Amino acid sequence: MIIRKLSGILSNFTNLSRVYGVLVIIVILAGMVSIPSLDYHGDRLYPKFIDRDSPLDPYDRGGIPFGTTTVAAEYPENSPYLGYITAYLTPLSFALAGATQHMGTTIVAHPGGIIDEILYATRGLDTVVETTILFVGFAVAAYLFRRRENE
Amino acid sequence: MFDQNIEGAELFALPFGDIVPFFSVYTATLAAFVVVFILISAFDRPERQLNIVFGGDAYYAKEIKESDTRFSRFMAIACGCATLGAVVTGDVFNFTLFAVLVGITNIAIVASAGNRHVLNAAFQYGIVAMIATVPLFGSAAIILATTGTLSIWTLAGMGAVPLLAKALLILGVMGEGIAPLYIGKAEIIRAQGAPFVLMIHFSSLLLFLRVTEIVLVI
Amino acid sequence: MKKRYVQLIAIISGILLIILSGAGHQAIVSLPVAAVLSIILAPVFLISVGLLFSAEITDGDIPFMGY
Amino acid sequence: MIEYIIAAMFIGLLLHGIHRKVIARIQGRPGPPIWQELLHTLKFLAKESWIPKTASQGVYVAVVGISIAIWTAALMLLITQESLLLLFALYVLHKIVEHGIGLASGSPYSKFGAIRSVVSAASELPLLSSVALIYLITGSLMLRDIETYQAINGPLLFVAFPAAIALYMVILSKIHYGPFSIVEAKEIVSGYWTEHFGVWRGLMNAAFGLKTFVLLYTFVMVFIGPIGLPLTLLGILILMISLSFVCAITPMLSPYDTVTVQTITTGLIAIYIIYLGVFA
Repeated sequence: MIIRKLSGILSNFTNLSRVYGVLVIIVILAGMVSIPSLDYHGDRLYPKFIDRDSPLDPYDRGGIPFGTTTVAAEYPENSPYLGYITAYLTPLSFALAGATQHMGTTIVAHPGGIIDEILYATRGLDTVVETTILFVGFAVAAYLFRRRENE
Repeated sequence: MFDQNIEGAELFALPFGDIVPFFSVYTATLAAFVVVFILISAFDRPERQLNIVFGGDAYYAKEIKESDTRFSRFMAIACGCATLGAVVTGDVFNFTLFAVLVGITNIAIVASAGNRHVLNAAFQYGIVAMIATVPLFGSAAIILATTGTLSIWTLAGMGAVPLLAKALLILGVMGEGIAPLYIGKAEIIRAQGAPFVLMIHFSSLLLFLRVTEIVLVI
Repeated sequence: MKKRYVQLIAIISGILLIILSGAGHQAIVSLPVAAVLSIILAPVFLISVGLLFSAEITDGDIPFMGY
Repeated sequence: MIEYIIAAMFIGLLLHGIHRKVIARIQGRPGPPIWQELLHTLKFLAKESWIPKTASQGVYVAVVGISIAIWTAALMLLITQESLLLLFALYVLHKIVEHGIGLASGSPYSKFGAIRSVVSAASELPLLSSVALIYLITGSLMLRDIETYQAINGPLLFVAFPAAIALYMVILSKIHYGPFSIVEAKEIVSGYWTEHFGVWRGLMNAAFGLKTFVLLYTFVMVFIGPIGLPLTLLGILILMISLSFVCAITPMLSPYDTVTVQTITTGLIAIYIIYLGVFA
């Protein structure tokens, strides 16, 4: 009987990832068909204006440090200080930006750089959760490693 | 702003930048349950599993090492907090992130189990949880591309989200442990430490409840 | 827990439940509020009443830790 | 409020008794009197109770309270006419209770029950598809809106027949001696609540009586409509007897067959929903 056969497959947990994989494939194949009917709404995504000549190339926001910088947000009324430090560079970064054309490629490595990205997109909590996921991953790995050592 | 005739009236919303956590009657109920279960896993001591020696009438109680309990307890609380986040968040991408966090902490809770069978099941479940990130984030990406926003508040009642994104979202949460893939979870649950192991099942059920609400609302 | 405490909890939660019920019907307290409060109080009341029932056998600590 | 809770528990336990009686009569046995479950509950309340030493005390006690709270909340939901989705959530949370009860004591017997309860988690899926279909048809999940809809358009039973079947299956999987009730199966002693005795057992019995009443009441309310309390109670009784018939004449499925049958049902209804949503 087909029910018996199906439950035979479902009851073995080594088939688990295979069953799930098949489900994902079915949905994605069925979804492929519907892709032409989806239309792209780029107008409401967070916009970026890239100035190719700036030393901060992909990351140049323009604007005044601790002043106004135009930053798009879903709910601007929730973030009155939006863009407040978006244009801020640490003194070191500022010096580097004056000296080289390639500051933009390293900016995330500087204090202010990564925070700048977070604040620019105004999605602070997301970044916190992402970091937490990494942290938990490390914690599990460390625990497993030390557990092996103890045995 | 948020008054859908699906989950009851909105009670409270926290204006937190672009991510607006909100409580409707529905999510507030779920959040209350999460808090209760976090408290249980934080303060309760684990049970002592009894094993029966087959072929005789002897039985013995397993002892749990204090160090193992500590890690499991920490991960159970983390799992509870992740669940709380997933339940109250008002943003699809944020929800998917919390779902992934729940998946990882679920495996971590049983990482201290000494039973090979349990660890095997946890491994299989881990693989599924890993694959599940593809449909989860894929769905968030499709929602952002087709509607230009991720906020459930804005999306609520618009009906602008394509079916594909909804299907992928459900599938992604299914990968974090929903039927008919429960077999992996059923084996995991043989591990000991009732308050912590309970959290594994609890978190994935709550994720499922929350994703149902999201799919119906957006 | 001593028997007196259980008795006290049972009586207090019971009285509160009855007051809530009355207030809910008289529309002094709105229906949802009364409902939420009685959801919280009902298990407390029922468990303490149940323990009192069984306390006939074991006076002293109820429930005591067994085997 | 408290009067509703007590009355609902009473009726629920009476329904359990009727259930046992009907099954016994179909199988040609005299069966217990219909107030047997009530007596059971009272008997358990008057028994000596304690917490086993190996148990995880917090979980052991908390699940009893939570099970009462969950089904009280479900009853309050029906009284305040709130969302059907919330009822679905409470039903799903009941799974945690089953699970916690099984795990708390550390006994291998109740653990078997708990593991089966995890395996049978697929029993929530038909309810989900049922809720989704109702939403698609009525455009609202608030019980008051559903009642208004039915007052205008007649009972949902005919319009949303697959949803009714799904909910019927859900109730069937929660009722004792049914084809899907693998969790309470007797070959694993008393299933997940083997280790809960005395007061705990009595209170859980009462909570489960409440559960039966709420589920049946929801079925009548959602699919037949507002017909007044006496007729609703009659509807519940008829529904209970029909369930007992099904339980009496069907064998119990093996755990994984249960999962497969429930998943297939959900899949079929999901296809029907997609068909309704996309093409109709």
